[in-house]
Amino acid sequence: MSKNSVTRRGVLKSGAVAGAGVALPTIFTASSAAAFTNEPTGSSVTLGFNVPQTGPYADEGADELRAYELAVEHLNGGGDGGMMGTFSSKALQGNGILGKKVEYVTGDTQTKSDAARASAQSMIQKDGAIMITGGSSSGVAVAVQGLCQEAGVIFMAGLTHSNDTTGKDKKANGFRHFFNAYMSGAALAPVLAELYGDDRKAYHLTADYTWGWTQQESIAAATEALGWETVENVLTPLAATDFSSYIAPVLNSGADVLVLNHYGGNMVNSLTNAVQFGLREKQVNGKNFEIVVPLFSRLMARGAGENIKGILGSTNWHWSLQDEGTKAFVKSFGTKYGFPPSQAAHTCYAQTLLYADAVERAGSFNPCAVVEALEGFEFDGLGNGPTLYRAEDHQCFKDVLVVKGKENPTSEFDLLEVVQITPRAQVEYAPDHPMFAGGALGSCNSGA
Amino acid sequence: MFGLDRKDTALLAIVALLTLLAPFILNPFPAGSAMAQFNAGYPDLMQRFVIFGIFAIGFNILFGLTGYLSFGHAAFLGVGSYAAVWMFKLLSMNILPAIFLAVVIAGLFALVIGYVSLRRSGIYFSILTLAFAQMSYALAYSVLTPVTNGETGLQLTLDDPRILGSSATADGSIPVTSLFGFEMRSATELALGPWTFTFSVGYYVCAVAMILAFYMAIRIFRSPFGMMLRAIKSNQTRMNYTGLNARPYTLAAFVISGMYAGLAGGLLAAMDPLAGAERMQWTASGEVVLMTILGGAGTLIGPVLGAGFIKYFENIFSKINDNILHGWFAFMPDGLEDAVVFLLHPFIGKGWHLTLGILFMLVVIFLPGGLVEGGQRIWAWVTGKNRRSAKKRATTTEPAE
Amino acid sequence: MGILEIKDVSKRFGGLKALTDVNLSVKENTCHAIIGPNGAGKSTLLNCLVGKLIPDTGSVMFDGQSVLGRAPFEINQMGISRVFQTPEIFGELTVMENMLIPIFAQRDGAFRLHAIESVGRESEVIQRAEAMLEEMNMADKKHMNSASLSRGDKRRLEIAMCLSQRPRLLLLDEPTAGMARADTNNTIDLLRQIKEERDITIAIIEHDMHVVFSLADRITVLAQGTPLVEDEPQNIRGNPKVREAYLGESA
Amino acid sequence: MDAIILQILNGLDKGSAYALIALGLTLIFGTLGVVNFAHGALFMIGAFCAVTVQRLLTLSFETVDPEKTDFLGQPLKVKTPYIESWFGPEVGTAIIDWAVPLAILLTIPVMLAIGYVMERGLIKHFYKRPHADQILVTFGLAIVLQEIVKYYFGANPIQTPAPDALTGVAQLMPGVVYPIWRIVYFCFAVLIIGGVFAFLQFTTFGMVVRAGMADRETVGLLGINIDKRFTIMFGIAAAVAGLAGVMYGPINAPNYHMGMDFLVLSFVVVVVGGMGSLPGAVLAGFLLGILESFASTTWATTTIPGINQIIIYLVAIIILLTRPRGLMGRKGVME
Repeated sequence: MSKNSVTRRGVLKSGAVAGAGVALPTIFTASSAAAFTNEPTGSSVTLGFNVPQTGPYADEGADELRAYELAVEHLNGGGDGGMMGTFSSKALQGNGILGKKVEYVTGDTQTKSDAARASAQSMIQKDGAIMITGGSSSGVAVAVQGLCQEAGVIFMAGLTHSNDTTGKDKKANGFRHFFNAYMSGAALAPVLAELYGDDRKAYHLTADYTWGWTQQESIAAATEALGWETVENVLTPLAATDFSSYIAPVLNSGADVLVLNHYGGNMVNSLTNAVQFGLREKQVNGKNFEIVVPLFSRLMARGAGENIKGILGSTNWHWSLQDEGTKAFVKSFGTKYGFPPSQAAHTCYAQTLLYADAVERAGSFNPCAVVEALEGFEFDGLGNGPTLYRAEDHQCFKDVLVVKGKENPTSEFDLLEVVQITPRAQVEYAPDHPMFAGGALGSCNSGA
Repeated sequence: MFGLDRKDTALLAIVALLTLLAPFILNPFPAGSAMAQFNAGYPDLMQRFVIFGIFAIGFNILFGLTGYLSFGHAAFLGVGSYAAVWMFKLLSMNILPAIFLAVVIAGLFALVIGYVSLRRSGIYFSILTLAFAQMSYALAYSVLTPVTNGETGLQLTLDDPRILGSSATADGSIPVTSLFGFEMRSATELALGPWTFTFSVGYYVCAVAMILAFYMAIRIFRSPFGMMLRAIKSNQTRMNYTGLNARPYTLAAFVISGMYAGLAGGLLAAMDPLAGAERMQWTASGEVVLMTILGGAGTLIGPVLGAGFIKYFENIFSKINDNILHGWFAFMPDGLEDAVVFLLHPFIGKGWHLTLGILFMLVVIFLPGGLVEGGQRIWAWVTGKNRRSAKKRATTTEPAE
Repeated sequence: MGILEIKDVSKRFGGLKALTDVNLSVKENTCHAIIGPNGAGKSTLLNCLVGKLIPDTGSVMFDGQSVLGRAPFEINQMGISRVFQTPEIFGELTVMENMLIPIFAQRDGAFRLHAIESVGRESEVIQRAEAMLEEMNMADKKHMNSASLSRGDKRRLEIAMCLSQRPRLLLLDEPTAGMARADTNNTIDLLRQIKEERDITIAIIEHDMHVVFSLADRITVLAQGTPLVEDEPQNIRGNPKVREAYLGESA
Repeated sequence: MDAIILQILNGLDKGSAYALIALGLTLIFGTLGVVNFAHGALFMIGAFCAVTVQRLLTLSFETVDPEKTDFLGQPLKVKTPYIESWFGPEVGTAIIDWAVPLAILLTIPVMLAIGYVMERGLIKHFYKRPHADQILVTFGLAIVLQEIVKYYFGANPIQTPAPDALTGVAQLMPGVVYPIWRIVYFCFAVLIIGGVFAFLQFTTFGMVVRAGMADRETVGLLGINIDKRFTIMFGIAAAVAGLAGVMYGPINAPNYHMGMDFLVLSFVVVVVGGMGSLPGAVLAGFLLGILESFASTTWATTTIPGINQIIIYLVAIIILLTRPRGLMGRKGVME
C-alpha cells in the first residue's frame, strides 16, 4: 500500500519540518516555517479582492472591484494618486507597499457565506494573499472575517452595515471602515424628528435576518428616544419579491411613517410597492405620510428610480461631498471610468489605502503589526473627515451623512442630496453598548 | 479484493490512487507560470472536490439506482453541518464525534422527510423534497436563528463551552478542528523545482472518507439491495407484483443517501467550522443534481467527476479577471490582445455562470450519459482503430459501470 | 372448495355496472379460463383479484384468506403470481438479474437489508435462478440485457420469474396478446408443460379461443359483468348461449 | 374586513403572475411533455422587453449646458430623447410614459420568435429524452439567458414605471384603496387566461391540442403536422410568460434573476394544480397567491412564527399528501 505511506508522511511531517528522510532533492516547508501566513518574499505582494460578481449585488461588486483596481494603480504610483494625496498619513510613497509591487487576485463571493469563504480560502492558500477585502453584505463579511482570523491574515471589510460585524462577531484581524446600523439610527433620528416632528407613529418593515433585525433595533431605539412611537414591526422574508401584502396593512394601521429596514433588491421592491399604494401622497393624523429608508446607496436609489424622491436615509459617503479627499477620489475614479463612484467603491478604496498605510507605518506585513498600527489610528483626508479606527472593536468612527432622494436630478448619478452631515460625536457609542455586546475581539493571529 | 470483483477492485484502486495523489495531479503547472491559474491543488479546493464527491456519490445511490429525483438533498448536508458545528461548540474540537453526529442527525432528518415524501413518486416526490428543503432553508435563515445563527451562519466563538476541550487556546484564539492532535489546517509543502505541492491533513482525512464512501457505494451497487433499487427504477409494476414492498427499500436508499450528505456536511464543517443556511437552498440541491447528471447518473465514478467539474469552475474560472487575461495574451500585438481579451471577457470572472450554463447544455445535448459517456467515447475512439468492437462494448457495459 | 373463491362480487363505476354478482370457484391444480367478449368485465374481475380494485360487495378468498384491500405485494406473498398482457420485466437489467429479483424478493419480502453483501455470494439464490433459466431454455441468454429479448422470450422470462417464486396460483392476463403465431404456440406449449409438471393452479383470462381450448380444464364465460356459463371446454364449444354472447367473435 | 379584502386583492394579484407562468409551463408540459426550467427566464425576458422599449424610446442626443456642471466639474451634458425632439416635448414625453403598454407590441413577436427558436433549436431534440435531461438542459439555458441579460443590463433592478394615468390608487370601496396598475395587471391576466382557454376551446387547433394533452398518442394518429403545432404551442406558452413579465415590470422593477425567483414557485404551483391540468394551474396559482397574502399578515405570523416564509411549501406538502396528483392532476403523468 504505497499510497498510504504518502498520506502518513504528509501528516507526520507537518509537525517536524526537516525533510531528512526524503531521498529526492526536495524541500519540505511546514507552514510554521514562515514568520506569518503568506509572508511576501518576492518583489511583490498579493491582495485578495473578494467581491460579489454574480447574484443580486453584482453591480455593487463590480463597482468595488473598480475601486480596488484604482487603489492598486495609485499604490503602485500610477494615475493621479487619488486620495493618497489628501490622506493625512504620508507613509505611502507610490512605490507599492514597503517597496513591493502590489498585485491582486479577485474572487466571487456570490453573496453566500460558503462561497465567499471558499473564494477567500483559495486566495489565501493558492494565491498567497496577505489581506482579504471586499463583500457587500454582513453575512459574508462576518463569515470571511472569521476565516481570516483563523488563517492569520487581515480582513478589511467592504460594505457591511450590521452591528454584529464589529459587535458580537468582531475579530482581532478584521477591520470595518463602513458605518453601521447603530450609527444610521443615531444620525437619522434627530433629522427625522426635526423634519417630521417628534410625535410620529412608525410602522417598521424589516428584512427577516440578522442585519435587518439590528437595523430595526437601532432605528427604533433612536427614534423612540426622541418621542416616536413604534406601532408595529413586521418581518419580511428575504426571498420576498412582492411586498404588497406587507404594505397593505400599513394603510389602516394609524401609522404615519413607514420605515423600510431593507437593503438591495428587497428595498427597491418594498419602496416601489409602498409608493404604488399611494403612501407618499397619503395624509394620516393630519400629517403627510413619510417613508424612511435607513440605509441608502446610490445604486439602490437608481434601482428605485422615481420612487426615491424626497425619501430620507443615511449613507456612509456620497460623491457630491466637497472635501478635498472626496474631490480627489471622484476625479480620479470619474476620469478612469466615466461615472462617479458609489459608497461601496469609496469604502473599499479607503480600506485598501488604510491597510497599505498601516503596513508602511508598521514596517511589516505581519498581521499583528498591522493590527497594532491600525488600532486607535486617527486620520483624515479620506472623504469622511477626521476618523478614528477604534482599538476596542476595530470600527471606524466618522461623520455620517443623512441624505434625501433628489427631486430634480441633473443626471442619472445625481440622485441623492446631502441633508445633513451628522458629526462623529453624535454617532459614537461605548464599546460595551448592549447592541454590540457578546463576543470578544480575541487576540490577533498571524498564522505563525 | 475487499469482496469486489476484479473490475470493481481496479476501479476502486484507480479512484484511491487518484485521490491520494491529487495534490500532484491537480497542480500540473509550475507555481508562478501563466498557467498556474488553472492549478487546483490547494487544500480548500481539494477538500471541496472530495466532500462534494461524497455528497454526489450519496445522491447517486438514491437517484442513480432508484430514479427518485430528490430536489432537497442540500437540506441534509446543511443539517449535518449544523450538527457538526454544534458538536465543536459544545463538546470538543475532535472531528470524529462531530462527523458521527452529523451523519446520525442527517440520517434521522432524512428518515422523516423520506417517510413522508416517498408516499409519492415522480415529480410529485421531487416537489415534496424541494418543499421540505426550502422550508428548512427559510426557517434556518430567519426564525431558527437561535440555533442556526441565520444569515451569518453558525460559527465558533471564544465563549463556547467545549466540555471536553478548551474554550480558547492559550494565546486567546479559537481552537482548530483536529483528529487526535492532528490539526485539520496543518499542511506540508513540497517544493520540487518550480512546482510546489501542498499536502494538508484535512484533505487526507476527507480523501480517506471519500475512498471509504466510494467503496461503500460499490458494495451497495453490487449488492442484492442495490439490484432491488435498480429493479424499482426499471419497472414499478413488476416490482409490486413480485411480493416486495418497495417503500422500505427506497426509504433505506433515501436515508443512506441522506447520511452521505450528512457526512459531507460534517466534513465541510470539520474542514472549516462554519455552517451557513445557503447550504440548504434549492440551488444547492440543484447543484448536486447537476453534478450527478453531468458526471453520469447511475454510474459509480460519474458523480465524483461531475462534482469536480462544477467545483473547479466555481473556484478557478470565477477568479480569472481581465488582468490575468492580458497577462496570458501579452505576447500578441496590442490590438489583437485587446480583441481577444474583449471576446473572452463575458465568459470569465463574473461571467463564469454563463460559461457553466453553456457547458451544461453542451454536455447534456451531446453526451446524454454525462462525462462518463464522454470518457467511454474517447476510449472507444482511441482503441477503436485496433478493435472495432470497442464502441459496441462501451455502450453495452452494465449500466452500473 | 376451490383455492380461489369469488363470492357475489359486484362493482360499479358511476352508472356503469362492470360486475354483477360474480360467483366463481377455481379448483386447486386446475387450469381455469375466464373468457368473454370485450367489455364483459374480465379486466375488472382481474383487478379485483390482485388488489387494484376493491369490489363494492362480495368477497374474494384465496386459500381461505381474503385478498381484498391488500397491496399487490401482499397478494403476491400469499402465493399469487401475475403475468401481464404485455410482459412486465425489468428492462434495464440482465436476464439473470431479472431472475434473481423475485427470488430475493421472496426471501427478503419482510425487508432484510443486504446492502453490503455482494450478489455473487448468494450461491443458493443464484443456483435457483440458473436452474429456472435452464428449465426455460434461456440459460444461454442470461447475460443479455432483457430489453433486447424477443417478445416471446420476454414472455418466457416473465413466466420464469413468476414460477421461480413457486406460486400456488398463476394469473395470466391474455398471455399471447399481440404475439406472432409461432410465439403463441410456443407459449401454449410452455404453459401446458408447466401445468403438467408442477402442482400449480392457473387462472387465465383470454380472448383467443385457440389458447383457451388448448389449455383450460374449466371455462367460465363472462358476459355483461356476470358469469354466463361455467363448464368443461367441450361443453362450452357447442353452447348456444356462448355463441350468442360472442356472435361471430369466436376463434 | 377591509384588511381581508385588501389581502384577497393582493393574493389575486400575486396569483395572476403565478397563474400566467404556471399556465405556460403546463401548456408546454401537457402538449410537448417537456419540463421547461427556462420558463422563468422567458418571464424575465418579457420584463426586459419593457426595459428595451423604454431604452429605445429614450435614445438621446447630448447637448452641452454650460450653466451646469457634472460631477467632475465639467459642463453638464444634457440628454434629450430623439422622440421628444421629433414630436415635441409633450407628445414625446407621453410616448415614453406609455413605454410599458407599448412594449406589449414588441413582446409578442419577440417571445414568439424566441419560443420558435428554442423549440426548433433545442427542445425538439429532447422530446424522447428523460425528464432529468430536459430539466438539466433547460436549466442550463435559463442560466445562459439570464447571464446574457445581466451582461447587457447589469444586476441592479431597472424601473419600468406604468403610465402616469395608471399609477396611483383607486378607491374601490370605503376604506379600500388599491393601486390602479395592480388592478390592470389582474384584469390583463384574466384576459390572457381567458384568451388561452377560448383559443383551446373554440378553435380546431385548440381541439387538437386538447386532444393531445388528454392522450398524446392519439394526436400522432390524426395525421396532422404535429411538429408545427408543437412549435406554435411553445411559442404561445413563451408569449404568455413574456406578457406576464412585461406587465409585471411596473409592479416590481425587473432584474435579471426575477425568473429564477419565480421558477421554483411556479413549479410548485403547477404541481399543486396537477401536472398537465390547465384549470388546475390557474386555480392553484390564485389559491397559493391568496394563501401567501394571508400568511403575511401580522395575525398569521404571530400565531405561527415564520409561517409567511414557508406557507407555499407547507400548502404544497399538505395538498400532495391528501390529493396524490394535486388539485386536478391526471393519473400516470410524471409519477
